[in-house]
Amino acid sequence: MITALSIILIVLLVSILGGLIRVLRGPEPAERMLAAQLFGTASVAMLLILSRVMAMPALLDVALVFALLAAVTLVCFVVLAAKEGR
Amino acid sequence: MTSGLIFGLTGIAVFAIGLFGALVMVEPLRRVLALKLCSVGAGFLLVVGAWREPPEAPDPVPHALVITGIVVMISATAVALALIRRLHMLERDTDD
Amino acid sequence: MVEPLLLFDALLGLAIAALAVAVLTVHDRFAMIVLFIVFGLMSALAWVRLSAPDVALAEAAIGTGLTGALLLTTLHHIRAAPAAPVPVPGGVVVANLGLCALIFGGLAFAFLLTPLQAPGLAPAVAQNMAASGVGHPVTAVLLNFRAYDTLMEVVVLLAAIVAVWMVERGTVQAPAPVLGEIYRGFSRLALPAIVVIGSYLLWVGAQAPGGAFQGGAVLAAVGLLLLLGRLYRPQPAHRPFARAGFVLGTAVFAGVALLVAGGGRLPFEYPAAHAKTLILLIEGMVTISIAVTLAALFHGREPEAVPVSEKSE
Amino acid sequence: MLLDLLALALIAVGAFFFVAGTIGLLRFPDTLCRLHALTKADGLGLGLTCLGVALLAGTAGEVVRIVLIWFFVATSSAVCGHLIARHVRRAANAGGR
Repeated sequence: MITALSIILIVLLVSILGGLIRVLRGPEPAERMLAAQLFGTASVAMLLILSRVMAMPALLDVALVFALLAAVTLVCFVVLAAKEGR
Repeated sequence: MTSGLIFGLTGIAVFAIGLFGALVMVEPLRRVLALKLCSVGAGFLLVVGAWREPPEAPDPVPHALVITGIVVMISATAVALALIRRLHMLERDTDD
Repeated sequence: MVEPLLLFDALLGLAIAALAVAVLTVHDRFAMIVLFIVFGLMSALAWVRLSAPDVALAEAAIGTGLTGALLLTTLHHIRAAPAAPVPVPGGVVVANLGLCALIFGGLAFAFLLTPLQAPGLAPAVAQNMAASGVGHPVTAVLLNFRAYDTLMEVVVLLAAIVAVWMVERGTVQAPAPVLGEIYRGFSRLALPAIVVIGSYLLWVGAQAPGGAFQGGAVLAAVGLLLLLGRLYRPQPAHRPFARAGFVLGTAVFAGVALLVAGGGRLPFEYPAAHAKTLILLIEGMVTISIAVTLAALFHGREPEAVPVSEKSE
Repeated sequence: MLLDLLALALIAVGAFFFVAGTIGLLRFPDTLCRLHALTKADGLGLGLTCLGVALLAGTAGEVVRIVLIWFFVATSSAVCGHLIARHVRRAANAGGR
């Protein structure tokens, strides 16, 4: 069980690293931010799985904070991008 | 090989990369980020120092120190960024 | 057969180092900030793997989330500046590279020689946990055993907001755009939820990972969302309240220390019967202070009497 | 045992959706397509992962927190997707004029 979950963790991590190419390449800031949102959600998924693998329920709180702050950063980006557009 | 060893070396690498950036980069914003990399690298070393092979509980004192460090770092970053904004404004005004 | 979790750690470590390089080398400044945010997320994951969930919480909330928002606003302010490419002489780069490689080698050598898993201060903390008034070791260290550190940290935050208000005096900021109905609906739903989560983190800190700093940072996120959506606009008349918020944590913290010292004890030697109450009181007030200060740091400029910003509407 | 296998399968399918989202992000031609790939993928991927982990959870408190995480990510990613799409459309309109 633990081994299988660890392999899924590795798959998720590799998928995040693949998405980094989009951040590096762009070209739109919106796409870079989108990629960051995907990382945020994938990290939440990784934390959920880690909470089982490491048997630490406290990681669920960490996941909650991850989800929350990812949303705040995104709203911040949209507001500033909209300001710039005017 | 243990997690502690891996992340300890990662922390040292991040610290060295950040230091290099802080020494060489010209752009103020990038320099601030480089210094932040340094602080995260140092945090890594402290957390690794606290680490014990599970199921043993880690040492809480370095953890508390790193949390303090993170809060101090955001204070320093906020001041540095305010200075950057002000500096930029002054440069723009002298250009006009 | 390599253990998969160890492989995960190794990949994560490599990714973190690669991200650090990418942050410094990527050309686009916006990409640089996004990469830095991702770097913070990955470091928080690494700290989770090192069984330090408190630190991961603080890093995710303060070191990555709020810092990311701060960096984005700053970039927005200075975007007009074409990054003036002043080339650094190649010799300087090579010399510094050599220096940093030397430092890396030295540190790595020292690190490899240091025995990991030394006993450290963990036994001392475990021995005194019963007298600390809380059940979570990190909270006990922060608010009881090493309370001076934490007091100074709150003072540093106070100093930072004073400095930012001084530096930004008299500057102009363009007003934020209106985000529309859906965002309003979202904030009506999300803001109370975030307030509950922040308070939960503060409350759970006595027994499990969490506490004043993490709770305060989450509550500061509420402030950010309010400011960004223009649901709250700072007014000059609100300055006394803001100032009271900034000082509250430091004042209560120092006040408790003085009171305890007045009773013939050392400043942070809480009487055992009241330790839990005093720690909760300090934590609650410090949380409010941290939330207000962090939100104000994000907003930057002090709300001033003459609104010059209206002309750009 | 059966429950464990079911949970594992759910988590694995969730991870598959994340990988699909990343591929969409890399391969689709423009911002709106990428947005579409991403919002579907992370919504489904995280939903399935949450379900799987909730099946493995020990206590009711953990399940509540997992549901809360899922709910928060679902709403915030929907709203952020909307905001980004709006921004992209406005930017395109401004460019076309």
